[in-house]
Amino acid sequence: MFSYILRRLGGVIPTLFAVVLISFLMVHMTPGDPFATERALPPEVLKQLHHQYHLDLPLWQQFLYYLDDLIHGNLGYSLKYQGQSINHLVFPTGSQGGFWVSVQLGTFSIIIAGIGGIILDIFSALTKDTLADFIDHVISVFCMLVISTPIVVTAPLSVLVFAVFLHWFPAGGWGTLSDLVLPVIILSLPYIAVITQIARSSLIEIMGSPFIRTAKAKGLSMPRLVWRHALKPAMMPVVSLLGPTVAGILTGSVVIERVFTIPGIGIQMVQGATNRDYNLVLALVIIYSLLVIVFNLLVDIIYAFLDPKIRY
Amino acid sequence: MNKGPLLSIHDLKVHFPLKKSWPWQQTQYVKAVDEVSFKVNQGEILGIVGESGCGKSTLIRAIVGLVGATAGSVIWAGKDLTVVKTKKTWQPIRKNIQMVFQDPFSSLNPRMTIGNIIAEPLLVHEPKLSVGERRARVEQMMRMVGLSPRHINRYPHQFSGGQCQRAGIARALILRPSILVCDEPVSALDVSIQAQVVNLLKELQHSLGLTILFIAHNLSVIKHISDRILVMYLGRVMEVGESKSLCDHPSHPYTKALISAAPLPDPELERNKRIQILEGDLPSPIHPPSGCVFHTRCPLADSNCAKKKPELRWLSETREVACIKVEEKPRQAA
Amino acid sequence: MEKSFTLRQKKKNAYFLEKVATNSYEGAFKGRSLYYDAWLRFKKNRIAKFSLVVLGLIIVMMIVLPWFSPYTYAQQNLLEVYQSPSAKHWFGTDSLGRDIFTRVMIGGRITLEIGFVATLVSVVIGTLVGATAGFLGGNVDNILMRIVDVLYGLPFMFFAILLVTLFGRNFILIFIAIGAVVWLDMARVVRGQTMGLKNRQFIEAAHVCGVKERVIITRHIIRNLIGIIAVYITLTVPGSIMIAVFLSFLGLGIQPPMTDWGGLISDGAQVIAFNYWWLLLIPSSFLTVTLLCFNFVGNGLRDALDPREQH
Amino acid sequence: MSLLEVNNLNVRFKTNDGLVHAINHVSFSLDKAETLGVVGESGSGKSQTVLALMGLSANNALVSGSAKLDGKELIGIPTKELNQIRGNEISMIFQDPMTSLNPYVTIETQLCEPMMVHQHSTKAQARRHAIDMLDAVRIPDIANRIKLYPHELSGGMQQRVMVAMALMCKPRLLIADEPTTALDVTVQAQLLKLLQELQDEFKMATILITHDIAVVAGACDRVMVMYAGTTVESAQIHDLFANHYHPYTSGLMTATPRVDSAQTKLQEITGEPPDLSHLPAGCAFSPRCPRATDICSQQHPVLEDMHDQNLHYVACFHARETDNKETLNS
Repeated sequence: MFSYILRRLGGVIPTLFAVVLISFLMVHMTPGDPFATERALPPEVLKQLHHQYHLDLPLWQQFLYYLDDLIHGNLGYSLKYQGQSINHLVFPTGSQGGFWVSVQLGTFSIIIAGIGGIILDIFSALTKDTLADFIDHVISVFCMLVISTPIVVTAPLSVLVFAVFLHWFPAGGWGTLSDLVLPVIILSLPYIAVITQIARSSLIEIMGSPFIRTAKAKGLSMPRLVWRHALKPAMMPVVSLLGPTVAGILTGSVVIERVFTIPGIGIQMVQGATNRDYNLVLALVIIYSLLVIVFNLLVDIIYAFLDPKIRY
Repeated sequence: MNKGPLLSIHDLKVHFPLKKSWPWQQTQYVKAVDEVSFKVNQGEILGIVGESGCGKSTLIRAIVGLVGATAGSVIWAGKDLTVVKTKKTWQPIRKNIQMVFQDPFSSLNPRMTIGNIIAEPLLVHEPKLSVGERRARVEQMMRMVGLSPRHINRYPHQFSGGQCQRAGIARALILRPSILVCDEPVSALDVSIQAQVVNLLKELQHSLGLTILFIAHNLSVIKHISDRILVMYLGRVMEVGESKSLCDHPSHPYTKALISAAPLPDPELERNKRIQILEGDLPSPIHPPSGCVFHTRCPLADSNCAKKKPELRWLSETREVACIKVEEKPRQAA
Repeated sequence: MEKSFTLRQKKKNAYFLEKVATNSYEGAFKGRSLYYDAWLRFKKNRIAKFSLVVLGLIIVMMIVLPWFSPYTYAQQNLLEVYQSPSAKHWFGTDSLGRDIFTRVMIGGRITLEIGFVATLVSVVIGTLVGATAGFLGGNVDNILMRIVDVLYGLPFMFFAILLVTLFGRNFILIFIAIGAVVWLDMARVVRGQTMGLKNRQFIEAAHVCGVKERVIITRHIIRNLIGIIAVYITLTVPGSIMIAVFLSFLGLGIQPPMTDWGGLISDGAQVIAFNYWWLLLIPSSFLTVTLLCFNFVGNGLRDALDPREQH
Repeated sequence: MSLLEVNNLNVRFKTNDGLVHAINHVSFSLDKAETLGVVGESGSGKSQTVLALMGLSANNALVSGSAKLDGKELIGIPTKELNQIRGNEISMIFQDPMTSLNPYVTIETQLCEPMMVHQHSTKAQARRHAIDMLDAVRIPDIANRIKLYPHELSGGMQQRVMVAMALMCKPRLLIADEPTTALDVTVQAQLLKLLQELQDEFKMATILITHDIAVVAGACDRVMVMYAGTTVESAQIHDLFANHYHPYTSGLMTATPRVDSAQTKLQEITGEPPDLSHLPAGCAFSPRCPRATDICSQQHPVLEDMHDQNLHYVACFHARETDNKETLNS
């Protein structure tokens, strides 16, 4: 097991390196000078700036400088807000927003998606082909509907219904618990549906497997059967789905932050993109990738722990 | 029927490398087939019997070229099949060595009609045939294996397992090969259907003068169909002999155990016979036991068995055995 | 005695075959291929059939209706801003007095185009990579799948945003960004199926018959892959549309005044506080109905091709 | 009074292609400590019969009829009541040990479960008993193996674990559904011997299901032959092998190759088993039967006792006519 974790860790480093390299190259291959913006700067100032940002060096040396900065936790300087370090934007002092806001939003959503999905799938799978068949049907239709409605639609729609018409929740902002409700539910909704669908078919398959028949033949009660024998194997596909779910929720959080005006890094990403603030977008891409990669690694390790057949 | 060997296999080895978890580890090999030598005579049915994991499937896959041999040779018509590399030189060999597979459903492409499946070898080897001629050949073949030619446009899922196996046999025989290799063709079938297929193969062997290599894990089936039997254990040959004499008077302790374990459909005999129970499990083919691979489970084994690999040696004119504990003369009495 | 008995049995056998042949309840000797069976099953699925019809209607609408509209998508009329739906403007107007009906139709064209083209690109790349990896196996498979795994572990949407940041909003870039995301799924699925097929004995049988590698791929592998590829095409189109809509919503997609559904929804979302509901609801409903239909058709196809899933 | 009485058991499956008649009017009884062999080819309903007894039929099955264990009805009772019987008074071993054991749960937990559920024993008690049982099924090195997962054992060992698990609560009836089909012959011999020894030791009745009539010959007291969901013949073991009256039974005997016979040609049964959703009118075996006459394709034969005392039942219109000839031939 230790060797397995080590090997997976070894796999993460080249991936991360590739991410940094590719995005760095993309940024630096773009034609044009980042400082050649609206007003022309005097040549000596430009030279001074170029020197400050190592832009006068060959590309590979620039990359090494960048890498060195990254390793020391320095994300570089914003081009739009000149002189401001990106660290300061992403990890602001005090609770003004940034990285931790986005992480909170994502974490809550993942938890809700996981719990909601598993509960719905158990109801759905166990009522299939029984007298309470309608529960399965309702859940299936719900899933289909939710999966087919992008977050881009549900987020503004929920504001329209629950904030503008009903005044149940605030239309935006961050800080209080009621601020959290709509964004977290809307963000987790599609993943509740995806998890339900996957887990439902997996649970149905497991419930029909020979080893469940054996357990039934031992005279186990239904709750014990599901809890002790069926749930763990049925959840394995869900665990392997968690990686893509995290990536999806992080992506979705960009939309959510925009619609609900939540001061996370998603909104900075969009602003950076519209302002063509390369350095900021580059830094945020690296942060997001790091989050996804680390989470995928965790998921892999959890999977290996859960599956007795994986013994490295 | 002894017209000399048609196919001879010398010291054939098939080893599969195992996946390494670290690059600096030494590669380990699964020794699926290890130093196997035997001859197949013209016009005979040679049965190869052994339990799962004994390498019998790998052995015949190496013979037909589906699996590369690690060492050794397979000589057919003066050519060594293990060194034939190019497609061109393979084609005439392919035409003469055909194969029937174990799973009747999986061995037929579910998207093709039975007619097209049976005709496929013709497309490759006799591309000049007209559509009508090809159809006539297919229909004739279908009749020969007991399928109604009226079903030529049906798909495999519209047939039963036994019928699919007949189609598999038709496909293998449409080129009129001289050697037919059968990989457990009846193990997926019910007893009544199994008897049909076994009889069909025997009849076809008679009427077409085929040489058949027949694999099964069921010794009773093997005994019924084959002229000679080869017994394998853990990638090695234990005993080779004439079918009837081998089953009635086995020499090798493993053959004895196999025969005693085969249940008899007769309550009196079955209850009174002495079963040679083999203790323990099959050893791993990655680290086979030293010396004789069977010594860990052999009732006769002593310290010598673990030291030296027993060679396959002639016991009598028709019997070869790989065991140092067996005396020269098999007891031919009874 | 024994001989006569076997003869009798032979006769019986022949008789039996004839009897089975004549009694066959599946309509005589016509072969029914698995694809035909699947089509029959699909036709029995009412939701999927209905969705297919609705989808056809939507596509025809998008193509035909803009020709008959008296407005163009960019035509502004500052005297008629924020008009709710009426006889004159079926779907109302927006902040610049543009006719929403025309814009929804034109935007739909763009959205569907993006969906189909991106799917086509991803199917070609995904199938090639997946089939190659699955069929060749070994090191080729290892390398290709390592690449796919690495790409899979990345939040691709953010790279798409980076791309747009660097090169500006560009139609082709959007295709590339979307294609890059969706081909991975395709490649994985096709590889898995190919590996499964490769282990089936009919492939071994074809090798033993001396069938050429190229023919094995076309005759045996591709023919068995068509079903799963069809399913994935219908499921990839809505996936690509979702990504396109996402980018447009963030203002990183199509440039105004041209628009797509994502852009329209984004416009609508910005004014929800003022209760201009039609600006949000109408494009949203078109988008959702289209995606729903694609998903229903895709699931219907999958159930039809894989009868185990049913019941 | 016999331990198990099965009366007119029927199982139908609702499918898209109509009703599948998996079991039709099956009746049999089983005495204490008796071994009944059920023989038949795939689709003959032998497994479905016992699954119906255990309440394990698939969701789309319609089960009717009666099965009484010591006078207590098993068919149609609530799952809760059934759960007190299965695993406790009746237990079952399945065909493929690899898939029949839960790959995610240790052997120890799976073994202890029946005792903890039915006898409310503590984990420690159950574990002690589990170790005794593993010893009884002759698994070497038990202490080190009890914490393993099923895939870490060989097929033969897995099947022994299944047997140990089935015997945890000392059941009165053990049902073994093709317990050796997935195993090699030498392992099969080990396991059959073990089962016999355990049966003597635990004094339980056994139903042994198999497709191999030769397995039955060694292990059973009585045999029931099934074809297309019906019982075609049922008799004491020695009686059946000496005189079989049903042409299907004779066909099975002659079609089974034997390692000790000199004969090289197998007698085959022509044709194919019928489609269970389109059973032929009359006797299901009639299309393949060498003795079939008009009556066979029109009426269902019923099980009749051939001799008055020795309980040899046959369902064939021509059973008596061929009585002498068959006896002479075999």
